[in-house]
Amino acid sequence: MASDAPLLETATLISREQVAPGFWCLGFRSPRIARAAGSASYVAVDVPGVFSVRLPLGIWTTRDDEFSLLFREWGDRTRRLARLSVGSGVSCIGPLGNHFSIPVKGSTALIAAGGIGIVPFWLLTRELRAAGVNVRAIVGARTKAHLNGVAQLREAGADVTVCTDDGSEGDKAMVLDLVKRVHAANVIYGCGPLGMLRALCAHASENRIQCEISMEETFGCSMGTCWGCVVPVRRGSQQGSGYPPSPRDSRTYDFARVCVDGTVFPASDVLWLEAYA
Amino acid sequence: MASDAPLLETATLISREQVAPGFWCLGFRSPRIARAAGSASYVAVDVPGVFSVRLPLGIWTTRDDEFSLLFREWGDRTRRLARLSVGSGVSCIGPLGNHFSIPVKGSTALIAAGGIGIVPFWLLTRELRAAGVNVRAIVGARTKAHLNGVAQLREAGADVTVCTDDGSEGDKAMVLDLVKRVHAANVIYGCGPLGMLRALCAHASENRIQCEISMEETFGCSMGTCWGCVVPVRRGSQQGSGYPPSPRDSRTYDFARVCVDGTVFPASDVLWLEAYA
Amino acid sequence: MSASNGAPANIDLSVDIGGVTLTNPTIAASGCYNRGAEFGRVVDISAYGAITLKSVTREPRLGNAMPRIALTPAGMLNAIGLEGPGIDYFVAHEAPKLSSVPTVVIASAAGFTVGEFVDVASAIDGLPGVAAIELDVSCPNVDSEGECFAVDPRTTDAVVAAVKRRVKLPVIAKLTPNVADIRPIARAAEEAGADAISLVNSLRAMAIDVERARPTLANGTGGLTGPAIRPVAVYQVWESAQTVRIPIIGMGGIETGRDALELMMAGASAVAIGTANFRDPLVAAHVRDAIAEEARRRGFASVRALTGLANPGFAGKRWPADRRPQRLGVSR
Amino acid sequence: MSASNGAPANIDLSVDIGGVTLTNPTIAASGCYNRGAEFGRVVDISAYGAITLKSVTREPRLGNAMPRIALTPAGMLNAIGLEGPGIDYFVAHEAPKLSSVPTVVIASAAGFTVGEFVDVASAIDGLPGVAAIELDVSCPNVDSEGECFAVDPRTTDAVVAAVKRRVKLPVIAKLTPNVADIRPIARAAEEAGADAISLVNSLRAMAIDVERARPTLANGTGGLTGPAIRPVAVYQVWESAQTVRIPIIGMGGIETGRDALELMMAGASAVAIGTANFRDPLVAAHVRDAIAEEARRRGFASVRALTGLANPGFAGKRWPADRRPQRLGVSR
Ligand SMILES: Cc1cc2nc3c(=O)[nH]c(=O)nc-3n(C[C@H](O)[C@H](O)[C@H](O)COP(=O)(O)OP(=O)(O)OC[C@H]3O[C@@H](n4cnc5c(N)ncnc54)[C@H](O)[C@@H]3O)c2cc1C
Ligand SMILES: Cc1cc2nc3c(=O)[nH]c(=O)nc-3n(C[C@H](O)[C@H](O)[C@H](O)COP(=O)(O)OP(=O)(O)OC[C@H]3O[C@@H](n4cnc5c(N)ncnc54)[C@H](O)[C@@H]3O)c2cc1C
Ligand SMILES: Cc1cc2nc3c(=O)[nH]c(=O)nc-3n(C[C@H](O)[C@H](O)[C@H](O)COP(=O)(O)O)c2cc1C
Ligand SMILES: Cc1cc2nc3c(=O)[nH]c(=O)nc-3n(C[C@H](O)[C@H](O)[C@H](O)COP(=O)(O)O)c2cc1C
Ligand code: FES
Ligand code: FES
Repeated sequence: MASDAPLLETATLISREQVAPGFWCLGFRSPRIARAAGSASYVAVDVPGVFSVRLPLGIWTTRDDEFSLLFREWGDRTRRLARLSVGSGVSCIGPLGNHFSIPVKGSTALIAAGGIGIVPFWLLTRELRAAGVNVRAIVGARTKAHLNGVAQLREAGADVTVCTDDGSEGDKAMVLDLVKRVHAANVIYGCGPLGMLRALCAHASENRIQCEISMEETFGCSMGTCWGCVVPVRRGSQQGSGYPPSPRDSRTYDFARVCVDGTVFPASDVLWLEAYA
Repeated sequence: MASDAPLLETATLISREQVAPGFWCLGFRSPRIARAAGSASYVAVDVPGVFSVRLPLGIWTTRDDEFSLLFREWGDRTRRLARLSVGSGVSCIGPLGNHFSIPVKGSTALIAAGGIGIVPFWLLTRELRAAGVNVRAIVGARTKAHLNGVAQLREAGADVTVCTDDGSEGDKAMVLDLVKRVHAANVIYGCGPLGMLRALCAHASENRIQCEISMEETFGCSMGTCWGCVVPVRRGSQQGSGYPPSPRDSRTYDFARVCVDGTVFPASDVLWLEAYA
Repeated sequence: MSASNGAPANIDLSVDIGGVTLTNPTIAASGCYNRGAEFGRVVDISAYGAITLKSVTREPRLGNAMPRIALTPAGMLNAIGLEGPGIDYFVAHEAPKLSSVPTVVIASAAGFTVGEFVDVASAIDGLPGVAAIELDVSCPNVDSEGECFAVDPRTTDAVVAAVKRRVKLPVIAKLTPNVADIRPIARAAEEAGADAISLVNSLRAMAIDVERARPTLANGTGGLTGPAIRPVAVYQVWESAQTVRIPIIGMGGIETGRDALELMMAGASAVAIGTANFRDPLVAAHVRDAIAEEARRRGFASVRALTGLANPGFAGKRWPADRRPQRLGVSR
Repeated sequence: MSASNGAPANIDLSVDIGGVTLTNPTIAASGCYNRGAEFGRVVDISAYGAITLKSVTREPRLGNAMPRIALTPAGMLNAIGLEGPGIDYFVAHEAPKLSSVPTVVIASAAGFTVGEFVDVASAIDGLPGVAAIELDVSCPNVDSEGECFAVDPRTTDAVVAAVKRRVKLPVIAKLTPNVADIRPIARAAEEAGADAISLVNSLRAMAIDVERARPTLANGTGGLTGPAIRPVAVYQVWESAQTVRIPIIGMGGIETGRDALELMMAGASAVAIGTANFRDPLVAAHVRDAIAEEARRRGFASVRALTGLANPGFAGKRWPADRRPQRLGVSR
């Protein structure tokens, strides 16, 4: 799950498409970042304009010197990013974060993606297919408009099943319902809302299936310096801080930084504390 | 110098031209404001994006349902405004401010414009010409690139002489030097840097020529409520606050709000205090 | 599902501030709206539940030299210096126009001594069209080396108690955020008999004009307002709401309905809007409608149920408005 | 006219902070840069004249639950909660790596009692590669009802004086902006023997997640930083610079060279940059070059001439660095 040093590069916006109301796909020319990206890689984008900390966004697709971002218009930074005109230069740091691990040839991998959580899986599917791994994917969303990127995932070689909470596209089901029906998977990869990830981890642990999830938190620095993006992990796990236990808080877990220790964590290392409630 | 109630209107950006490095001319469709504008009218523009107070900009030209703004890229708000894409809607309040007064038919008016201070004079020239007044104009700037709008002023009917501080265009002279050479003027109108306005007012007063200047200050509300944009005027002058004298500060002058009491003031009412130094 | 004014129907928008009923919880902040006549040229100012007048001093004041305004990231600095005509002129020339204001009017009194506050507040008390008096205790206190009244519980108490003894109208104490701990100040205002508190006033701040190597404002220092300070306002309303039972008017950086809801959920019963008027003259209507919509979304009959919703220590819910505490006596 | 690093040639960029010479006046702020290894992956961190380490406590600390970060207009909130390994682990595992940092290293000590400060500072004193110790006196003081040390001159004095008695390295007292008046606090730090002060730490603030009706940060309140607070930082540096003669490290919302010059002209001898690194990892180089360029534009041989340039009451100019005052004795 290691990764090389990230790069600071000015990416040029070369395409800009509103793929659904509130959802955007932006293409950038950024040769060094595009060529270094792997599964679950993300970029930290400096959105031009009044100050804000860099915006972390997963790398969706890459081709030669280009990468694309697929994102929802959440708030200030994504709104401003979506309104840049083609030709603008945008400072990016990337690729950041670790990668999903790739199983042996001939295995079957199951991808579980909730909504915009599909982003890390285009690159993963390509890597898995290149390694001779079969890829099944369950992609779910609240409603049809929130379901984006399915065609590209299929093109990359995944066998995709779709579901929505309201049945407006595919099965009317939750991602986990469909995941439970797949019995052949040797490894599960998850990304999406916390509730989904939590249930997925529980499922994987009950059924003793290897599982890795890509996590999210509000980032400050995106570089590992501010300790703002931590998640609790099993004490002693490889990605945790490894600091000695504190006499004050009778620590039962470590914190790991999503930005540089992750974003990918083995499901068995992630703790689901009250804080997530 | 009165004016009607201003309007709140969403103006559509229809053209966008960089007329010189750091200088922009933006065209807007905004029927109600465009048709109500008069000399020295300005609009208060809500620049989209992160919060800032409205940006006051003089109305440069109007035609039917359209008006244009001519501005320098000063800082945050003008930079953001200049980067909007054509088709954007921008909330404007206007026309704001009072107007220059128009002399009797057959008089000769002299316009003295420093740099971007040319803005109020296109509409004024049209009004003067329509009233049968001869219009001479001296337009000066630091250097050639800062000299914008001269052609349009000529088209509107002004007899324009140009000068620059460095001689890169027209005479190498200050606006006031050329103003002093014009003896035929019945009235002088000024807009530009404070130093120039101050000297102009002194000249007009010495030579007992009627003179009006359009002033500038940092605006807060642009509507007359915050008292942030005041300039000192002769006590008792029509545009001053008219408040009773204060025992504490032994007031020798009144304050007037540039945004609603002005922006146009008779030169004889404006006081040039230390604060301007 | 919408009333003609854009707010959802069937939601009770009214709030009570110290016995004064506002049709909705939005208030124009002092110094930013006058009596509404200027903004009334472009919008319907009756969208506001109330407007607060610019603070009036006893003597006329010329105010500060210019520049009085500087722009800062997501905010602005001002140093107006309480320019104004003084209370006599106000009573004679401006007060008579207040009856025609189409919403509740709160007057604001400022002073540099306790006596000045009392004189101004007494002169305001009983003027037709004025529903309450806000005391801008964030002014410097000339009796105490120019320190601001509202940085000290004792001087806050002194002003509020002295005014309360003299006036019949409800009194709102407007507090400053420039303190290490707002709680003792809020408590002092409550115990001195304030019918409500409002906060925050502007943050002490300044900007330097680097080109000229001198302060941008002629006055040197000024007050920071606008969205930049909203997190400070939320914090201080939150702390105050755990401390006092009287209603809180929350303000500081409100630009949208979401922002106003932050302050209400932190513990404010009403919200005041200042600087945001300088961007969006329709802000009151937008904020009012968003507050009503949030109440509807949560199934509340009244927007009052939003007050303190995010604040588990909110004191107001344990203290009905009709059982306001007696003055407990602060050392003066 | 430019040296290879982008700064104008022939300008002396060095500054002296309590006897420590920095090659230029930019410092990475505590808690935002660690020992530079992370940002060192993308930029050359030797652009900084110094870096300040994350504050170390005596005991290991898990820190706060998440979310620990929230975004605000032109700024951000954080509530990390001083997560860290404690001083023993720091000395054993992290300190040995400091000698390889390609710039001056300032360590930062935090504590909840005077004794903790002394223990941490003593353990740091003499570590190879550490040039000075910053005391994060903005922590809550558990001996005094959790009030922050730096809101009271007496507790500020207590910490600084106790540490000064025990350590040989220069001591920098880092002050909080959450006070009504910074001057007595700055004076107390100077009189207690601090070799420099740094300010401002973050502003107490909070945000509410309106959707969920609860504070956005798990910790409830947090610290506001970034450009939004710059006008507050400029003001407090300005006031402090009129009060103390020891050097001031100014910080709070510096994003550009112009911003840094605001703080220097207000009275800072050096500037620290925190949150802006989270946008622009090259910020130190940009700020350094802009400071040098401003000195050149004004015909100064040294950037030191910019300090206090806009501040007519600047005390530092009457007090040469080699004639630092003796402790005058504050009532404790
Ligand atoms: C490593 C990483 C990779 C990411 N990749 C992507 C991606 O590829 N595509 C994408 O669309 N997003 C992605 N995100 C999420 C994105 O960075 C955040 O949503 C970010 O907060 C958006 O910034 P903003 O300024 O637009 O909105 P903000 O102002 O930060 O948020 C606006 C509002 O939306 C809410 N909100 C923000 N993010 C979320 C969320 N994730 N879930 C629920 N509510 C939320 C906030 O609470 C707030 O109320 C990623 C995040 C991380 C950490
Ligand atoms: C009624 C009125 C009409 C105006 N009309 C025009 C117009 O038609 N065209 C135009 O270009 N400008 C005009 N201005 C000036 C313009 O509104 C200001 O320059 C404004 O400050 C620019 O905003 P900003 O946010 O881009 O820059 P700011 O962030 O406000 O300023 C950036 C920097 O430039 C400096 N600066 C700003 N304005 C000036 C100035 N006028 N002179 C010298 N230094 C300055 C500031 O000190 C600051 O350092 C007008 C101003 C008023 C009050
Ligand atoms: C230009 C201006 C003038 C102000 N004048 C006063 C005043 O006279 N009295 C007062 O109590 N508050 C005054 N204030 C403070 C506001 O009422 C309000 O408390 C502050 O601006 C914070 O709210 P905001 O961020 O919504 O503007 C003034 C604010 C501004 C911007
Ligand atoms: C994420 C984060 C963590 C911080 N941690 C510390 C700390 O441990 N000790 C300290 O003295 N200051 C800490 N600070 C405060 C900064 O050092 C600095 O004083 C403050 O952020 C203001 O500067 P800025 O606006 O440039 O960020 C922290 C700031 C941030 C943003
Ligand atoms: S975002 Fe700063 S450590 Fe992860
Ligand atoms: S800008 Fe507010 S009164 Fe003129």
